[in-house]
Amino acid sequence: MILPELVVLGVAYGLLFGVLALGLTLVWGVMKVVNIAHGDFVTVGAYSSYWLFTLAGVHPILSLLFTIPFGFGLGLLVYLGLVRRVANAPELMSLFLTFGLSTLISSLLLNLYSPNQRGVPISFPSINGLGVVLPGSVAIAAAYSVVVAVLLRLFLRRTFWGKAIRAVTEDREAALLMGINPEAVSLLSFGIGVAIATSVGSIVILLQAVTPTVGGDFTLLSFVIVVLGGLGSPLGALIGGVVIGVVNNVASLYLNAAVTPAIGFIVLVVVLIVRPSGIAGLKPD
Amino acid sequence: MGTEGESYKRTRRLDAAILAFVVSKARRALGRAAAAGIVIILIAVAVGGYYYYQTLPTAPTGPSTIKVGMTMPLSGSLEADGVMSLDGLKLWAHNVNASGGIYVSSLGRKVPVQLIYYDDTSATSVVSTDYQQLVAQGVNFLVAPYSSGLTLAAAPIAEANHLLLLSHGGASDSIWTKGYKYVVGVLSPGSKYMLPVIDMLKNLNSSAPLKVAFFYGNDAFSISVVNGASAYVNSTSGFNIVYKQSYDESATSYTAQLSQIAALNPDVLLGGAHFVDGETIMKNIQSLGLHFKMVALLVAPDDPHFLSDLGSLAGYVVAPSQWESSLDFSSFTSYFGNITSSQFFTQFNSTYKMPPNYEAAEAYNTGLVLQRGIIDSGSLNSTVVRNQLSSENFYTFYGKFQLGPTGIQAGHTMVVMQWQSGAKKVVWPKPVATSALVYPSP
Amino acid sequence: MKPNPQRLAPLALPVAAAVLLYVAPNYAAGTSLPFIILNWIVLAESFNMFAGLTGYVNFGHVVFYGVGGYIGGLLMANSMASPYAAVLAGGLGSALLALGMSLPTTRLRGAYFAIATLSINEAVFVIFDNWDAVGSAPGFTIPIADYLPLQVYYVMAIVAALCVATMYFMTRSKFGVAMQAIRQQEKTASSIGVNAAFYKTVALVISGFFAGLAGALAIWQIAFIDPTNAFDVRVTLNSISMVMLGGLGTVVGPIIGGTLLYGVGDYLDRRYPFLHLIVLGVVIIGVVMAMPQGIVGASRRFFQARRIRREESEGDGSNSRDLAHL
Amino acid sequence: MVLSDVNFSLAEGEILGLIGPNGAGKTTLFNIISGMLKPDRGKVLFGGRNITGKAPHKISRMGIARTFQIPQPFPEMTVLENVRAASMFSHGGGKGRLPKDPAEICGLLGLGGKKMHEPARRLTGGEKKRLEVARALGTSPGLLLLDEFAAGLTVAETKWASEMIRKLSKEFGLTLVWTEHVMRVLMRTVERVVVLHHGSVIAEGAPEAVVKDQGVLEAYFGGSSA
Repeated sequence: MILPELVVLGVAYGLLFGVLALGLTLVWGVMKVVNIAHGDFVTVGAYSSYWLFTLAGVHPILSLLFTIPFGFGLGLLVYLGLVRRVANAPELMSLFLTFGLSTLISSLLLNLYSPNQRGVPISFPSINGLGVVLPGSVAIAAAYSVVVAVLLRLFLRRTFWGKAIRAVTEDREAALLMGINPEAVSLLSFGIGVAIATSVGSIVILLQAVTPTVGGDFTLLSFVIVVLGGLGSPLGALIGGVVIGVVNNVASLYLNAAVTPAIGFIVLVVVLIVRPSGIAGLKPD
Repeated sequence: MGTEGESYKRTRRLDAAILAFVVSKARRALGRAAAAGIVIILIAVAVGGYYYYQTLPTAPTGPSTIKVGMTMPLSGSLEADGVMSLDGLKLWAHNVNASGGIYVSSLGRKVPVQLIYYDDTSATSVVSTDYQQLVAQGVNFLVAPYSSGLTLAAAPIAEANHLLLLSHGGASDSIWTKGYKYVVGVLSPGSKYMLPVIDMLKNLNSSAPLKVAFFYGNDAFSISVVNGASAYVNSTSGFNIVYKQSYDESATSYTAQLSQIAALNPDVLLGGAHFVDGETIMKNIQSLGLHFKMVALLVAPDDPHFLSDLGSLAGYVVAPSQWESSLDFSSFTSYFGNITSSQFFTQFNSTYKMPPNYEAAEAYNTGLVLQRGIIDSGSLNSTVVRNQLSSENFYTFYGKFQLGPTGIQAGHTMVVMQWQSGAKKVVWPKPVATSALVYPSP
Repeated sequence: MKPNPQRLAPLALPVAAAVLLYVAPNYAAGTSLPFIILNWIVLAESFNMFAGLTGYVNFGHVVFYGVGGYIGGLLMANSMASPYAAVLAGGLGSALLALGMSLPTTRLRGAYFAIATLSINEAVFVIFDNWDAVGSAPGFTIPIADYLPLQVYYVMAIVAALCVATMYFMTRSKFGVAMQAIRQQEKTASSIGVNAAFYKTVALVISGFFAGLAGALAIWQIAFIDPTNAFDVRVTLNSISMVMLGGLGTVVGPIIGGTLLYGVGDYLDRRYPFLHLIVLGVVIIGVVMAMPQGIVGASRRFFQARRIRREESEGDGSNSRDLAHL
Repeated sequence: MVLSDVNFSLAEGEILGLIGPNGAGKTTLFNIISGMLKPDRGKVLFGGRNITGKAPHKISRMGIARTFQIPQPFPEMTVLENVRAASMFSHGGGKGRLPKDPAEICGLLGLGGKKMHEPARRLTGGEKKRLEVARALGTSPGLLLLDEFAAGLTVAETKWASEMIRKLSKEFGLTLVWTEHVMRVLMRTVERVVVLHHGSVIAEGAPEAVVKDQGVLEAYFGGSSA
């Protein structure tokens, strides 16, 4: 039974990249910053977990306890030092800045850690059920994604700052009138965005090896997912991730594996033509 | 609402007004553009002047160094390979210069080697620009960048300027089908990579035909490897190709395709492309709980990191290899170079704090080939050295060197290695094997 | 007479021509460095024609470069046309592609447009990567007989001059006013009779034409093409950086940005082959922090502020409001 | 916003007041007339021609100009450039009695002199409102749609606005439709009023008659319909 297996795999991978895209869409929604360096923060997280494992024997899942606060702190610093200057500036400006940041991060990693690929020799038993085999590491990735998504939803719905983030996403000026400090909201959401990226890095190192330049692929993937789901919509990002994951996996049944990556992009272009604001764009979550 | 005539006149008047507006704007803007133009010209002159002084002849009598020019992908998608190759060449230059340089008989003295290298960022447009500049800087010889695509971008410049271009990391056979005379291959071409693996399988003498699945990267190198291999498989009996597809190397997982392949129940999985994809394939195979009697991948298993990244997952994976540190050719006649495989391994490891892979050995060997050509021809002229190389036939620590008519490497042969209990073992061909093949893998 | 750089205006064109025609090919280490700088100027200027004027980020700019390169390259490789005709065909092919691309995409706003064009880039890459008739992933080469660096350089210089001139007339005409209006307030623009979709399409087509010429010329020079290089997203990102460094929407911005970014990058690569990208990253971040308007914008502000200060000191206090703003 | 059963006509040179509480559909109606929204049903006729669903730029060229409730000038252009841009693209279907010179139009709206060369983004709220009108006039329209022109203006400015509107109609023969949420100024200026509520016309007639209409009062001050 290949088809159900591919669908399950697609959903699992899609959830992880959906969560990654969640971090991007949060930043995008709040401050309209197009963060090209988003994927490079994944690389930073993956390298952190790699070194924690190699030098101190810390299991990558345990290293989440480090990469999450580390990413959050890094995000705050990057926001205060750099991104603050381009928040709400024209898109090209933030694009330019974060491209510079991306170049800086990947070339720093390259010079610090050499261009060699890094991976951790950890494996998990796979899960069998209903005739479907799900690799253990992929199951962990999916479980982690669900936890993050649920926590984030609770945060956005239940807490003051979460509500503030939603308010700023929907209408910055109205939020200002309501006494919300958009600057603080931007700071917070950038911190969360980067923390999500670095923590996804800790999971990614379980699935594959990384190199200093692998971040670009993650950025591209998150972009597509975010737009597919609709800008600034967390639920849309998850849906978009799952759609891309399933489409890519199922398409590989019928098409040459080298062609399948294009399917996601073609789906996106078609969706945009039919519905210019994405799948979930019309009902901001 | 206005007649046609009126509106026409109005349009005319408006157009005149626009024209006047445009002209007045243009005059002012021209002034501004001129000021900016002058700034640009100053920059251009400064850049021009800089290069003019760079290209001024430095010494009037004979070259003080042998200039070997190259670019390497030190950033971008091929950076890992580029750095490895550059390190190999740097080690060669270091060793040559430690002994005073290369003896050039036409000059009657030893001349030290100077490597001139730039980062081509894995982009052909930069390769093209940089090689032209290397030519303008008066290099004596050129070394190609890593990878077939980048080598193909450097080739026309070498050809047009009659400079020797030594290819150490461009394996695609297509490099030697274009009629370039100055492009010389040091490594075995792609079409020959998998042939010893297939010979080895044939030697197993299995009763039923072996079912083979090809799953490989969609790039010039991997395609030429698999095309060469599948043609060879088709020309011999005892094999049955059940699957043949290429994949996108930037994919984050191959679980979908691997599940499909496993459903076809092949004995042997052949393919791969580079580092990260090769490791991902192994991780996916393990996590899906799949088992093949043999997995043979390109490039990735040969890298020492393969073991540290994958641990026990690396077990019994097979790879074709250009070179292994256990190979010893020092007893072969016409052996060249003051270094053996194990010496190279030790020296590289202590210099760069990491073990060399075959890319580093290829690059070091490229230096040796150039050295041999210069010594035997006694000249620093690229054309003379190129002609000399066509008649050479010798061994180095890397293996045999002998050129085919187009400049393709015909003497060197691949070996097959297998990870056994955390160590790389050469398992084929039998005369150089350090261990027997474990098949089927447990 | 006060020294006034504007009085030197009539000299600028002949001097620039002399630099391009004589000085560069003879002294700047062959033709390759000036060639590639001109190539980047055309890529950046053509990006600027659309993005700088309309405010829409075409994230798939490299598609025009790559498709132009493929069309030109295929014609040259199969000796179906003279290289000059092949280059022109590359430009026209990309212009046609731009026309096709504009139909679905000009309806999209802001980031949606950017990502849709990025997706088109990826899709086109995969198509060429698997299309055997055009060489698929390994690409193809152009016969050595067509390898004529000096000719390519001169054609490149002419194309660059045409491209800058086109941008000049695009900004200094009714067309430029329409583009400004669309960029600043698209809804208002249509309310005063500006056909936004038409102008955006025309701008994209012209942008595609020049980027296609640049691609075909690059392939003529490199003599080899494969999908990885032809549709490299870094080409788009570099074009954006050059435009932003020089000044978005300005005519001379891409000239300055292209020359500086590639020139300085090349110099750094020569000196520090392992560190040049770190420096590039720092430079980009520094530019955004210090000169968000780019070099042209920053110098404009500088001169404006100086002029106002001079007028102030001459007793004309009427501009005090402007000064307060600056 | 939903509009239904909105039916009224305009005479040349007339000033029509379009009133109604917030959300009555005034701006939606303007968006439909100016082509920014396409109606599901119904027709917009202009000078006997059906202009329903035409693109905004085409409608502008036929001689219908509009202002926006929240001023949306081209922020980086000067006042004069804003008006000049308008005069470049629409050759207007108007009577031709309006001044053609952009500078003169600026003067007419009290944006002459030094003000003319100031970037639009630096104008005050009231000045931006006037620029809206100036830009609309730049297209030489026959019909001008004024969206909440007086909202947010000072008392003196409001008075000036009222005179301005009358002048546009009497002196230049412009036809005007003016919406306003606050009725007072409008009632003093216009000749005829249409009252919109929940997307329908609930009253139509001379200002004096309409103010006394029970339905209108209920719509504004709440009542049985609320």
